[in-house]
Amino acid sequence: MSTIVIGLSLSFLLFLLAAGLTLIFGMLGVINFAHGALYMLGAYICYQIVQWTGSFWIGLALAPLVVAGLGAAMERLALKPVYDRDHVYQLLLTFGFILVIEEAVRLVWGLDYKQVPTPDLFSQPVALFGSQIPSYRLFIIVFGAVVSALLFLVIDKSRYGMVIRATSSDSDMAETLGINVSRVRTFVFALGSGLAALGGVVAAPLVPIELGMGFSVIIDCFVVVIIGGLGSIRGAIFAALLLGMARALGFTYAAEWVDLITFSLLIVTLLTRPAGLFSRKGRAA
Amino acid sequence: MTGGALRCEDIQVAFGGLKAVAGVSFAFEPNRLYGLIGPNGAGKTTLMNALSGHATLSGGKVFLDDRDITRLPIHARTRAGLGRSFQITKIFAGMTVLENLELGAFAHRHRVQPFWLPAGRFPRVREDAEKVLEQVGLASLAHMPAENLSHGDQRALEVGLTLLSDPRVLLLDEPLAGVGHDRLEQAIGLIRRVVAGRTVLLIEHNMDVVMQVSDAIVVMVQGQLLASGSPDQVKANPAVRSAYLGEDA
Amino acid sequence: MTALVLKDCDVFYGKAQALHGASIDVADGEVVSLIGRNGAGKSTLLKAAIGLNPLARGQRLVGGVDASAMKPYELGRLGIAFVPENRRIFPNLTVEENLTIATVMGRTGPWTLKRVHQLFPRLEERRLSGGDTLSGGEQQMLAIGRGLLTNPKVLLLDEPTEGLAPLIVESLIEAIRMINAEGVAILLVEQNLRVPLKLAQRQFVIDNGRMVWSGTTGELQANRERIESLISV
Amino acid sequence: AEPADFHIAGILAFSGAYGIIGKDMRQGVELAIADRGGKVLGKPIRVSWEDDETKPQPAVQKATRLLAGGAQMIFGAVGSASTLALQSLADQRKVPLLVTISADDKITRVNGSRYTFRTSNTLGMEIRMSLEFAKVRGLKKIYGVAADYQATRDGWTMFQTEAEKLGIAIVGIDFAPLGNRDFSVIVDKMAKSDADGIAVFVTGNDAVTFLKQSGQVGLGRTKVQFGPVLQDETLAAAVGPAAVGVYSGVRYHFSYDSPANKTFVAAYRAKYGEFPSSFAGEAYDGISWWLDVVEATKSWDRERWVDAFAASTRENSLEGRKTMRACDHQAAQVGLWGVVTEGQAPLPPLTMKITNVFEPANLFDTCS
Amino acid sequence: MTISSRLGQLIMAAVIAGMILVPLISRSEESLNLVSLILIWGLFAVGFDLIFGLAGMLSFGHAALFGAGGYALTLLMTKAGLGFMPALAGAGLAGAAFAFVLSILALRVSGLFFSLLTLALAQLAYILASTKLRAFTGGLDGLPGVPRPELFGLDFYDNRTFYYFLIVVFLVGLAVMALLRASPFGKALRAIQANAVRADQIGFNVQRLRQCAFMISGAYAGVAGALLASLMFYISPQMLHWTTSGDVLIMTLLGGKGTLLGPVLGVAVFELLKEELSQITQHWYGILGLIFILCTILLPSGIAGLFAGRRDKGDAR
Ligand SMILES: Nc1ncnc2c1ncn2[C@@H]1O[C@H](COP(=O)(O)OP(=O)(O)OP(=O)(O)O)[C@@H](O)[C@H]1O
Ligand SMILES: Nc1ncnc2c1ncn2[C@@H]1O[C@H](COP(=O)(O)OP(=O)(O)OP(=O)(O)O)[C@@H](O)[C@H]1O
Ligand SMILES: [Mg+2]
Ligand SMILES: [Mg+2]
Repeated sequence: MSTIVIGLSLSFLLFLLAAGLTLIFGMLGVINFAHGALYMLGAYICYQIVQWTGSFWIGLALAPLVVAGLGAAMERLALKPVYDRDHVYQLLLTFGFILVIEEAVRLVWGLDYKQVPTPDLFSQPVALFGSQIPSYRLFIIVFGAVVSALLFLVIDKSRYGMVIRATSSDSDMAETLGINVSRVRTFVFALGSGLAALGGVVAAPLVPIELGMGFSVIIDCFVVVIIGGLGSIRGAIFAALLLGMARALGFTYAAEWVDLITFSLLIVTLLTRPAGLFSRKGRAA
Repeated sequence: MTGGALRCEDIQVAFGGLKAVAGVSFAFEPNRLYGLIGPNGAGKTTLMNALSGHATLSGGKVFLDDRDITRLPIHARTRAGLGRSFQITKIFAGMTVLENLELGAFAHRHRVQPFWLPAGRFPRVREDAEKVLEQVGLASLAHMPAENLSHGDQRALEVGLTLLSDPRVLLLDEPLAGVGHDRLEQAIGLIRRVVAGRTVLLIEHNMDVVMQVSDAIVVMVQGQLLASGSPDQVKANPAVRSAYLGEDA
Repeated sequence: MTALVLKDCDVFYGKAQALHGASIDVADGEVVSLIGRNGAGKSTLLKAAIGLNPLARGQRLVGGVDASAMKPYELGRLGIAFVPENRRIFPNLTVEENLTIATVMGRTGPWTLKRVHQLFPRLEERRLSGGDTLSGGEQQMLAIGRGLLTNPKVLLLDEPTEGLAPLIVESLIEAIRMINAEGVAILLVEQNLRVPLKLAQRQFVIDNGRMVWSGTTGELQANRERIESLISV
Repeated sequence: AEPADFHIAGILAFSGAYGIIGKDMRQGVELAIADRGGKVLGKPIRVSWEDDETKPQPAVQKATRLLAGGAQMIFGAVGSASTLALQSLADQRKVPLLVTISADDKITRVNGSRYTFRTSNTLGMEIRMSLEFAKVRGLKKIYGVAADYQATRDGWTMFQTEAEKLGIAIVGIDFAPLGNRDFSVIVDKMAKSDADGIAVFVTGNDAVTFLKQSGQVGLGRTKVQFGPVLQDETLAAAVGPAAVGVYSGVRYHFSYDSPANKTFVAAYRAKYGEFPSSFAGEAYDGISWWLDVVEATKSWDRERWVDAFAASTRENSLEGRKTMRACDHQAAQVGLWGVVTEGQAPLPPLTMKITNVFEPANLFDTCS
Repeated sequence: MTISSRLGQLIMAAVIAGMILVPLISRSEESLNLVSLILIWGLFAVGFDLIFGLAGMLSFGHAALFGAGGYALTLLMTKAGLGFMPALAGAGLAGAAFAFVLSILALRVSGLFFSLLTLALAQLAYILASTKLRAFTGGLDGLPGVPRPELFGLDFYDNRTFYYFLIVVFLVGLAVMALLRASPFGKALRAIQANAVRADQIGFNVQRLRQCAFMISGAYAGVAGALLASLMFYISPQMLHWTTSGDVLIMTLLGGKGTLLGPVLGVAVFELLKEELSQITQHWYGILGLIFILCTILLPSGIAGLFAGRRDKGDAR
């Protein structure tokens, strides 16, 4: 039982990490390699806010906003001029972002480890199913569920989502329908960046805060995004659950095989449903 | 050259719950031009996709000259003599019109693409391409990047690419759509000329043209054959009139 | 009052000039048609009207007001609707979403989802299918329906009958008459001359990016041979 | 002809997983050089610092370049993988390689590299310390977690064998992927087990992650957490309060009571305004020893330096007496063991307190 | 091809030739090392661009092919006792063979999914190499002591001699690639990138062509990986990590994809920048990032675009 609860917490953590990536990927067609760097930045800014105010919750509220603002600026200044070009050039661009963000973090906070303590409210474990479950994990489950539900409603179900998807596939046509495409794009990139930072903030009490932290999560994020089907929030939720549970079970019975399990799962998915679990096929001719 | 015989047996193509083609059997006899007509969404393109290998069949068989080609991949069908054009234009963007056509010629002339000589050293390929360029009326645009062509010119290139494989059975999906009023006569002329000695299946909504060029007409409605016969027979068929042509046709 | 005016417009693709000082005007409640051979610049002119092709020189007036510098989305909100030649359906939206997206900018009027469904019953049957699974003709219906749902003041139609079955063409012609009767100005590009001759009050002929003739439909019919010689090879 | 200066190729990690370590080591080395007036053999000492990004490939690449430019020796690297990679380059080019941090036992081995010397701890001796600690502490049942990495796996095997010989039961072991970010399932298994000791054979980021997450269920309240390189002041700062009470081997500590160390700590604090980390201390200690030996040879012949260093003993090292073993070029030395405690200013808020000092005889196999 | 773009090619070739020959003039060992690296990575990038720039297949699995070559050389020489040249050929074969295996799985999908699947497969190979296959790969610590050639009684442990050897291999590789790209085979690959459905329809065996290209590209990667291991005397699974695939992609994009010499130029600029910037400033990392960003915005078709009169024809949108 406790494995399931822990598995759920792993799942929703994974979802929070990957949500921003899948959003930007699916909605703008941009593979944002800088996602991990924005995640790291979120954690660092949260650390700074905790230093100033002593409150994790203010960090949780503000850090994503700050990073979203930065995302908006990045989109306006750098991404906007290259939308019309082959998508692969965006890889070079987002790769550049990583280096610049990392350099900035190094300049501001230096190389040494930072830490964000578990918020007091959730610092004690709770007894559940014969295990001591960290209450912060329970918080992650609830918070992750709320965020995923919100995103699902906004992106997959609402008019905004429709507008965003239309913009991503044919921006010129969308524009003739009265949609301010450049604003939509900025908004999506900002939202995606903010979500990346949100992931960083939520993970901050669990992991060391250091320069490499973003780099190490990016592959996990990709796995979730791929299994779920690019850009599908529903898919990302499902994939995160699948993966979280698989990892929890993996750690229980064969910890050293966990990474292999993860990638095998990914490969099996791609071979059976190449476009991810929640994908739809168009026509070829 | 003689056209091939194309036969389909109980072809079915389904997309989820939708039966786009629901059991079509028909034998296309060699050296005849068949007009395929029917309302929008009747399954004409899908039937053509089934014949050319672009759709996955949920049932049925396709024969070319009595050879079962149901499982043959697309390129192999082309090599076996089956050519087609697409309703939604598919050309090689980023290359000039001439390069587009040269590629068609390379694909046709070489089973294994030569990798030991520069592509410029194949004069016959160039000749083939230039001949078709002339035929479809794009000679003056030979060096224009294909994606910069106007819609109508792209449609012409689309047909040109199909001709290069010199198919015995030719499937044409609305080749005349988008072709300018002024060029229509010329295009009909082209069709008349190239169909000689081939078996042709032509989808077209311009009734004047279809009635004029077809030896026989096949009518599809809701995934099934509604009628077939000579143009006059079909024109007179009341079921066809109400489903497709309208009363004043 | 003129709904839409393009005056002395130059348009370039890279270095190549596609329009040379072309002018056209559509009055309120009028149907105007633009004809010319393949590659003459018809689509280019429509795209210039909706702002997708920037004007290197010249003016665009909407309802008498200068809109030369406006972006496509501003023109769209002003009530100009565009039905493009290659349909440009949003592949990742369902059929119904492809229609409702036209309503997000908030223009209301006589056109509703229901009415579009009446015009093209096929679209109702395929409501929940992905936009990119439709047949060519169905996509054409969808593109037209989408344009109508913006409840435009000016409707730009680029070869709207391409790929449509004869019966549907008839109902489309009826629909265009009806829309026009409701006061919408229409700029129509068609290859099939039958349609513009039926519908349009005035005709413009373009060749090589230049307007070479304009006049009423009656005048066109009177001078048909001369005009056909203008636009054929 | 004598070269114009004594050129050292300093290959350290200034970015990547161990990026934080490079800076401290550099400070230690620069203090050591300043202490001797910046000279050896009468020539100025010049160090070219290069960042290997904690990866072997750049390490080799940059060292190759510096050696091509005439460097007389290599100092570094940080990560064991980088160091192992540098070894074959050093042998190839016949230049000395001085290691003061990488702990993989393979680096110094009998009949190993003639040109490589290590003045700092080996992982093996730190694992022995863990064992000694388990014994002294009277632990009965141990649950372990180790990184899925050759050196830690070998270390664990040795630990398990020796522990079982001592009558300590091993009730569980999990090998977690290197760079693992979630230990919660493993922590849960540990919490449910009846172990009284938790042996943590991971280090760096993984150690921080483990302790943060085990802290959230209060694992340390009922069981003793310890490991060979589990904590120091830097890592404890990253863990936060949950680090208190965790035991770990300590490579070097500023509180160690020796005259040389007192002087060094004072000088270091005066220069950099902080306590020297174990990386700074080990680097200072190693390079000072090496330069003294080089000075004593009065020669520019690298072979002479190598021979001399292989036979040297340093009586007044920061950690007392250190002996360079000619058989494997590993410095035999005492082993420090400590626990994380809350520190009073000017000490860091979380600071190691040395609880045990183990004698070299218990930590090193004899070699011939 | 226009006259001006041909001139551009010439200038570009001259620039690269100049760069490669610098060590002859400067006699500095440092530039020797740098240029050796450029030659090896250049070979890798040239092979990579065959499928990326021409066929439009973005492989994120090239790290595995690169690593496979490196390990093949190392193991063939140290364990099987082969000579250097046979082992180098073996490395090329290993790269091609590994590409073949990858292609069986990855070519079932196309576009972005191809990239993702190759990424996943290569990461799997990386994880296996660094954990489960320690006995062969040395685990994360890698294997030091990768040998160099012993040919014609020359001392290839001398960096200069090895550099001459690299030049020969590089030029042969470049010439072969130039021919491949200009041949009908190369044209067919471009066609596949431009419109795979149409290419299939006119009779190209698209899957087969893709597979061939992938294997050729794999052979280049394998040889380059082997040479790098030999240059460094060292190999580790780090070579198989996805970041290696990322590096070669970045270099290719920087230089200009879809051109013969662009990728080489990209490699050279990338390595030079890294080398020079890191000597000038501690903040080279961030500056490099800024340069990438500016290059993307200002140079629509990479550095090679500066030399070409117009957009490379194969560089389709
Ligand atoms: N890949 C697909 N997925 C789902 N539905 C499809 C797919 N391809 C075709 N359809 C549906 O099958 C039906 C038949 O389509 P098809 O393209 O064959 O029509 P058509 O007869 O060619 O019509 P048109 O004259 O408009 O081109 C249409 O309703 C279409 O929406
Ligand atoms: N994206 C583009 N880039 C460069 N040139 C273009 C582009 N689009 C069109 N052109 C050129 O502009 C000219 C006018 O094209 P346009 O599409 O306006 O023609 P059209 O009159 O609509 O023809 P059709 O009847 O074939 O649709 C043509 O010469 C065409 O080649
Ligand atoms: Mg059709
Ligand atoms: Mg047009």
